[in-house]
Amino acid sequence: MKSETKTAQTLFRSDAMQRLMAFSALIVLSIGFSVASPYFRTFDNFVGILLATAVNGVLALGVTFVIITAGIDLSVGTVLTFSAVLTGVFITNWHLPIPLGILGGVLAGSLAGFVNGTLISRMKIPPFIATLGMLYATKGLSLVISELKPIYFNDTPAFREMAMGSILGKIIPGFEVPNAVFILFGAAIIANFILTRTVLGRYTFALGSNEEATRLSGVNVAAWKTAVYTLCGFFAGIGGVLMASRLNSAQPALGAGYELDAIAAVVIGGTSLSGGEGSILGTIIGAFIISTLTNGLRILSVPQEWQMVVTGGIVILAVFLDILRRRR
Amino acid sequence: MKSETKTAQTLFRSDAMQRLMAFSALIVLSIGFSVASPYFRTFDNFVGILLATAVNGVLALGVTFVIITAGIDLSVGTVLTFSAVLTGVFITNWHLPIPLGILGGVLAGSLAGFVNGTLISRMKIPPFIATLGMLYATKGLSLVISELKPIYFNDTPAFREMAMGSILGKIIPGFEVPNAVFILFGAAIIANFILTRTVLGRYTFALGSNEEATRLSGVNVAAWKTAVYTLCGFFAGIGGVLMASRLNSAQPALGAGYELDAIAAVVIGGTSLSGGEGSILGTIIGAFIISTLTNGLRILSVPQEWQMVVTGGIVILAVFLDILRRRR
Amino acid sequence: MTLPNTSSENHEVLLRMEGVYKSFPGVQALSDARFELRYGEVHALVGENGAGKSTLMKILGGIYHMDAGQVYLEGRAVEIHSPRMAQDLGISIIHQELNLMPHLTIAQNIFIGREPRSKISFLMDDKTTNQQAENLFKLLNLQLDPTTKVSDLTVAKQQMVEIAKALSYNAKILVMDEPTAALTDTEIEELFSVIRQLREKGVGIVHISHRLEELKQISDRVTVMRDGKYIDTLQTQAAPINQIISLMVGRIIYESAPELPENPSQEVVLEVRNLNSGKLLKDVSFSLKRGEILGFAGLMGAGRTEVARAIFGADPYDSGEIYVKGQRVHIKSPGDAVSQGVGYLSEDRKRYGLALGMDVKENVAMAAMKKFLSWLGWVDFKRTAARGQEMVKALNIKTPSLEQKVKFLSGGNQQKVVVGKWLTADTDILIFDEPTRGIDVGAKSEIYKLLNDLAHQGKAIIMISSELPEVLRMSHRVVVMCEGRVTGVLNASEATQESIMKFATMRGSVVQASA
Amino acid sequence: APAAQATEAPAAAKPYIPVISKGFQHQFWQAVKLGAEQAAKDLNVDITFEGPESEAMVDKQVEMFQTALDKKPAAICLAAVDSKAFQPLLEKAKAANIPVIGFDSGVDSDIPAATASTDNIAATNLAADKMVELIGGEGEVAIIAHDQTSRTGIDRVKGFTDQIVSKYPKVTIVDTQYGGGDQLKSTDLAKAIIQAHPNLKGFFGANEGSIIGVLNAVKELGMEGKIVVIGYDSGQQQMDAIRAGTEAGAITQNPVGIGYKCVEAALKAYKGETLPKVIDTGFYWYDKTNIDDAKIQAVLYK
Ligand SMILES: Nc1ncnc2c1ncn2[C@@H]1O[C@H](COP(=O)(O)OP(=O)(O)OP(=O)(O)O)[C@@H](O)[C@H]1O
Ligand SMILES: Nc1ncnc2c1ncn2[C@@H]1O[C@H](COP(=O)(O)OP(=O)(O)OP(=O)(O)O)[C@@H](O)[C@H]1O
Ligand SMILES: [Mg+2]
Ligand SMILES: [Mg+2]
Repeated sequence: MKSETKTAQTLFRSDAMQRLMAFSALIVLSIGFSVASPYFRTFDNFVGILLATAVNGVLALGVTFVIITAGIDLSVGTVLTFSAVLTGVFITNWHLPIPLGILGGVLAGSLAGFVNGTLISRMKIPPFIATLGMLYATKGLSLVISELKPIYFNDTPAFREMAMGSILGKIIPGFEVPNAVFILFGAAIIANFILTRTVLGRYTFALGSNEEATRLSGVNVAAWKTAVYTLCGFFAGIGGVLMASRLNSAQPALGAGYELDAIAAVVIGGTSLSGGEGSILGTIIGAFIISTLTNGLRILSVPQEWQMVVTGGIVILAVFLDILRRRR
Repeated sequence: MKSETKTAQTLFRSDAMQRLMAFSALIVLSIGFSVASPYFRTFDNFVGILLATAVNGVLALGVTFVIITAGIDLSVGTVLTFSAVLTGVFITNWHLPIPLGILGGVLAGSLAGFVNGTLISRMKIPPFIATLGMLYATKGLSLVISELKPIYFNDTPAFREMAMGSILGKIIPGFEVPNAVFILFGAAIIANFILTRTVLGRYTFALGSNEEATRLSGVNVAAWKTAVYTLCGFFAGIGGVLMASRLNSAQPALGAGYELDAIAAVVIGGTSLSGGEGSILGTIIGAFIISTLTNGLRILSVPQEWQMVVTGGIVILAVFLDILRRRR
Repeated sequence: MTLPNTSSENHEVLLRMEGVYKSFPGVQALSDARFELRYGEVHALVGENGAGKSTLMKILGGIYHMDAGQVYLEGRAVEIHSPRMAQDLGISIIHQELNLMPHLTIAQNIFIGREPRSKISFLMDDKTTNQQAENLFKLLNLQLDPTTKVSDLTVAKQQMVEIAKALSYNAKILVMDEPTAALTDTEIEELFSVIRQLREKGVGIVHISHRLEELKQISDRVTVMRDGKYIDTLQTQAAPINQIISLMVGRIIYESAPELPENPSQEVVLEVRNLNSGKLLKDVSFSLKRGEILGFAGLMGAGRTEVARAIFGADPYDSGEIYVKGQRVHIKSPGDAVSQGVGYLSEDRKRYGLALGMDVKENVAMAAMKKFLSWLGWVDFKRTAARGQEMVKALNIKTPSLEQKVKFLSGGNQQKVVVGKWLTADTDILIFDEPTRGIDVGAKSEIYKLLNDLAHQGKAIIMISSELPEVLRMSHRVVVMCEGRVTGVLNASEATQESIMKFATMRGSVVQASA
Repeated sequence: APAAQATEAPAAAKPYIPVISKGFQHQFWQAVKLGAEQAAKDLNVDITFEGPESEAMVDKQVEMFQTALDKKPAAICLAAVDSKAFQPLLEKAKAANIPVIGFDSGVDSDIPAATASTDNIAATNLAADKMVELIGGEGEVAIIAHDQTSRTGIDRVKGFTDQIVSKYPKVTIVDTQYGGGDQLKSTDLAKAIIQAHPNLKGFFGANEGSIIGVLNAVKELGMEGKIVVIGYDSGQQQMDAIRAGTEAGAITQNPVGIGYKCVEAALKAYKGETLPKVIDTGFYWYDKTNIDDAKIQAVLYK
C-alpha cells in the first residue's frame, strides 16, 4: 500500500506538474486552432497531426535519454537517414525478408549510436563534437551507400503497410489511424518503461545529476553512457524505418535539421539540458506541440515566413509559462 | 616583476598548450594538402581560405563568449541573415549612407542578441530554447522584411569594396588580400581584448565557472549575461554585413546550419561547452581548421559525399588529439 | 564604516533578527527564529542538522526572502533583497558550501564583483588585483599564490580562499557557516587568531559549527536553535557543553562513544604495499584487520585522501600492490573496488558523493543497484523504498519524504544519505573520509556507534579524520601520514594528541613506529 | 597574377572543366551529372561535379566557384543559385580568361559565353494550361514548391501563378507553400493544405521532392483521382504515379541534355569557338499516353 502511494508520488511530483503545463499549452493551441478553422478540427486532420508527429516523436524519445544524461545528440537526423538507406539496401537490393531488413536498419542506427557513445564515454570526446562528426559521417555514408539515389520499396508493398496500413481501421472501420501512430505510442511506452523502471533509466538520471558521484558509487559509467547513446541510435533507427515506410523509399538526402526539432520537443517537454531531469510523457507532448503548431498554421494558410516567426514566439512562450509555474 | 611572470603564466598555461595543439592540427592539414595538390599551395588559394573563414570566424567570436558562460546560441546564423537583410533595406531601399546602413545592420544583430540575453537572464528561458526561438523568428523576419527576394547592393559599389576590396593590395601590389580578412582579424583582436582584459570578459568566465557563486558575490548576473548575448549578436551583425558585402546582396534564405559550424569552430578551438574556459585564439584556429579542411577536400576533388565523411572523422580526430594531450 | 572602537565588552546591538519565518515546499525551515549580535562579539550559532542555521543566515545575506520577520541593523529596520545589498550593508558570509569559481585564479575569485580597475574604467587591473590579494594573505598569514587556479586547490585551501574573500570586504558582520569543517587544527588555530583580531576591531562575528569544543575557545555567546525555532542564548563560558547539547537535541545524549571493544581478530583483510603515486604518495604500506577501525591522521594535504582514492580505483597510481583477503587485486575503477568489497565515502559529498538532483532513496540505492533488481533489470521500487526507509530511520535522516531531492536536505543530512548509500552497498572494507564533517553532535555519536557496530560485525574500517579527538577515541590503531608518506602507525594505547602531532609533522624523514 | 593561358595548369593533359551546379544530392542533378560525364567521355575532358546542399546556400556555391578558379581550369560550367551575387566572381573569371558557361536557369550576366537552360517560366505556363484543362476550367488549385528564394523556386511558382491569374479568372490559387524539397515535410504540408481546402481540385508540385509529397498526401488521405496532380521533373516514384494515373502528368526538362550541352559548350569556348548565347535544352509535357515514347524516355531519369 505504502509503495503504491510512492509510485503515485513519483508520477505526480513536480515533473508531472510540468508535463501538465506543457499539456495545457497543447490543449490551448488545439482549441485555438479549432475555433479558428473548421478544417483543423476534423478527424482526418487529427490523424494527420498524429502521423506528422511519428518520426520526430520517435527521434525525440532517444534524445530524451541523452539529454537527461546532460549530453546532446546532433546526429539523430542523419542517423535516421542512414538507417532508412540501409533498410532499403537490405530489403530492395539484397532482397532480405522485410523483418530482417527492418532489424538491420534499426541495428545500423544502434551501431551509429554505439559509436557515438564510445567516442563520448571512452575517448572523452564532448558529445557535441562526437555527434557533430557522426552527423557529417552518416550524411556522407548515406549518400555513398545509396549511390545518391533514393531506394524504393516497390517490390515489397508490405513494407509500406507496416507504417501506413491501419490495423485499427480493420478492427473499427472508419478509424483509419495508421500503424505509425501506434508504433510511436508503443515506442514511447517502452521508452518510459526503460527510463522509469530499469537500471539503465536510473543511471541515465544519475549520470546527468552527478557523473563523478555515480562513478564513485562503483557504477561503470562508460558502459552505461554508451548504452544511452546506443539507445538513442536505436530510436533513430526506428525513426528511419518509419520514415522509409511512410515515403515508400529511402531518401539519402533527408534528415538535416531534424535534430533541432527533436531536441526542441524534448526541451519543450520539460527536460532540462543541464541534465538530471526529464520525462517521456513531456517529450511526447513537446513533439505534439510542435506538429500541432505547424499543422494549425498551415491550415490557416499563414504565410510560411510568418509561420516561422510565430513558431519561434510560441516555443519561447511555452517554455516561459512552464518556468513561471516552476518559480512559484 | 612578480606580476609579469604571472601574466606570462596566464598566457602559457594549459590553454595555450591546447591552442598549440589545435594549431599543429591546422599545420598538419595544410602541409598534407600542400603535398597532395599544387593548387592548394597557391597564394590565391591561401587568400581564398582566409576569405572563406571570415564570416564563420566572426560568428564564432561571439559564440565563444556565450559558450564560455556555459550557454549556447543557435540563432547566430539567422541573426546574421537578419542583419544582412536590414543592411540591405537601409542601404538599397532607404538609400541611407553606407556607414549608417552598416551600423544599422550591426545594431539589428545586437538587438537580437539583447533579446536573447533578456529571455535567458531575466525570464530564465534555457539558452537552447530562447535562441532556437530566435532562430525561427529571425529566419521568418528576414523573409518578411526582404519580401522573399534578395536585396542587391548594385547602386553602392563602395559597399562591396568594404569587404572585398583590398587596401593591402593598394599598398603592396600583388598582395590582394581582401579587407574581409582584416576585418576578421580586427574583430578577433577586439574580442580577445574584451575577453581577457575587461570586466565583461572576467564575468564571462565567472558565469561559466560558477554562476551561483558569481551571483552571491554581488555581481548583477542578469545584466552581464545579457551583455554577453548582446555581444554575440553584435558579432553576428558584423558577420551579416561581411556576408552581404561579399555576396553583394542580402540573401534572406541563408544562414541555417551556420550555428553548427560556428559552434564547431569554438569547440575545436578548445573552448569547453561546460563553460568556464576558452580563448579567442583557439576559436580562430578552429575556424581555420574547418575552412582549410573544406577547401582542401574540394581542391582534391574528393566526391562531396566522401567530403562529409572525412570532415566528420577529422573533426572528431582533432578534438580527440587535443583530449589525449590534455590527459597526459 | 565607523565602528565603536571598543573591545568585546561593548554591549551595543549590531544586528537583531526577530520572528523570522521561512518555508520551503514541504518544510517549515524557520518558525519564529531569533538572533542577536553585538559589536565585537563572536556569537556561536548551533543546532542539529537541519535546524535552520544556514537558512537564517542566507536570509541575512539576501539569498532567501523570509516569509515573515524583521531584521534590524544598528537599530534600523532593513530589508535585504540581494547579495549585493547585503554586501553594501556590510554583511559578509562564508557559506557552508564552497562558492568559488574553479576556473578563475584565487585573486580573481576574491575580487569578483569589485575588481580593481585601471584608468579606463572598464579595464581590469590584474596587477593591483594580485597585489591586493597578496597583501591580504600576508595579513592573514596564508601561504597562497594569488595566480593559482582555484580548481587546483584542495578543499581545505579553497576554504581558506573563501575566508580570505569574506574578510577582504572589511564587513561589520562576518558570518561563517561551518568554516572549520574542512580545516585541520593548525589552520583552525590560525583562523581563530584572525577572528580575534577582527573582534578587537569591533566586527560582529557569527560562527556556525558542529565542533562544540571550539565554542569555548572562540565564542562569547551561543544561540541554540532546534527545528527552526529559537531555543536559548547563553554566555559560552558559563554554559557547560552538555547543557548546550541537550538544548540542541531536546534530549540527553551520550556525547562520548561507547567504549571501543578490543579487536580479537588478527585476520588481515586489506594490505597495501609500497603504494606510489607521483609526488602525492611515497611508499605507503599498511594493513587492515577484520573488525578493526584504522584511523588515518595527518595535516591537510598529507595524502590520506589520495591513499583512499588510489585503493578505491578512483585515481590511478604508479606502483604498489594491494591485497584483499590475501589475494592480489588490480582495482582499476570504483566498480572493481565495489565488487572486491571496498567502499569509499568521499570527503566532498556534493561533488563526489551525491546525485543532488535525485531523491533520498535513489541515492541510498546507488552503489548497490544489483540488490534492487527484479527480473531482467527492472528496478524493484518496493525494496528500494523499504531500504531507503530503513536508512532514514537508522541514521535519523531529516527529510520530509523518501522522494525529497537530496539537494534540498541540510548539509548534515546529506552526509547521512551518503553513509546510508555505503551501508546499503554492504562492502566488507569501508573507507570513511571525514565521515563526521558537518554533522551535528547527535548524529556524530550515532555515526560513532555505527562504526563500532560495523566493526563488531566484522567489517574492516579505515577512518580518515582531521579531528584528533575523534581519531583517538575511535581507532584501534592510527596511521599517521605526512607529505605522502606513512610516518607512523600507533596502537590505541600509544596514541595521544602529542604523539600523533609528532609524526604528522615529521617532514622529509621516514620513521616506522611500532605496529 | 592571372595567367594569360589557362593551359599552364600542371600535370593535366586533358582540359579540366569543373561543373558547379545548384545541388548534388537530388536526382535531377544526378541526371545532369550523367550528361556532363557522358560529354566528358565523348570529348576527352576532365570534369568534376559539385553543388551546395540546398539552393539557399549562395555562399557555399561562391566558395566552390572560388576554389574552382584557383584550380585554373579550362572553363567553368555554372548553374548559379543567385547570378547577381556571382557578378564579381564572373568578372574575376573573365580577367583570368576562363570562360564560363551557364546552365539550368542560367546566369543573369553577359559574361557567360553561353547558357544551356530550361525556360522555367514557359514550362510552368504550360503546366498551368494543362492544369486548367484537366480540372475543367474552374476551381481551386494549390502549389507546393521547394523554396521561396531560389531562381527555379521563384520562376516556377511565378510561371504557374501568372498564367492562371492572367488567363484563367475562374481558377484560384488558394495556397502556395514551400517544403524545402524534403519529401516528408512536403507530405505533411500538402496534407494540411488539402485539409484546409476541401474543394481543392488541382495540386502542382514544382520539383521532384515537392510532388512526391503531394502524391503521398493524396494517397494518405485517400483522394487519389479526386485531385488533379501535376508535377515537375521525373524520378521513379513520379513516373510510377503517372503510369498508375494518380498523377495526371508532369513537365520534364532535359537534365542529361543540359549536362551534356554545357560541357560541350565549355570546351568550345575554351577552344575559342563562338557560341550562341542561349542553348535552349527544351522541356516536355508527359503523361500516361506518351511516357514510353523514346523521345520522352530519353529525358527522364529514375
Ligand atoms: N532550498 C531549499 N529547498 C527546500 N528545503 C530546504 C532548502 N534549504 C534548506 N531546506 C530545508 O530547511 C531546513 C533547514 O536547513 P538548513 O540548511 O538551514 O539547516 P542547518 O541548520 O544549516 O543544517 P546543517 O547543520 O546540516 O547545515 C532543512 O530541513 C532543509 O532540508
Ligand atoms: N585535485 C587536485 N589537484 C592538485 N593537487 C591536489 C588535488 N587533490 C589533492 N592534491 C594535492 O595532493 C596532496 C594530498 O592531498 P589529499 O587530499 O590526499 O590530502 P589529505 O591528507 O586527505 O588532506 P585533506 O585534509 O585536505 O583531505 C596535497 O598536496 C594536495 O594539495
Ligand atoms: Mg547548514
Ligand atoms: Mg582528505
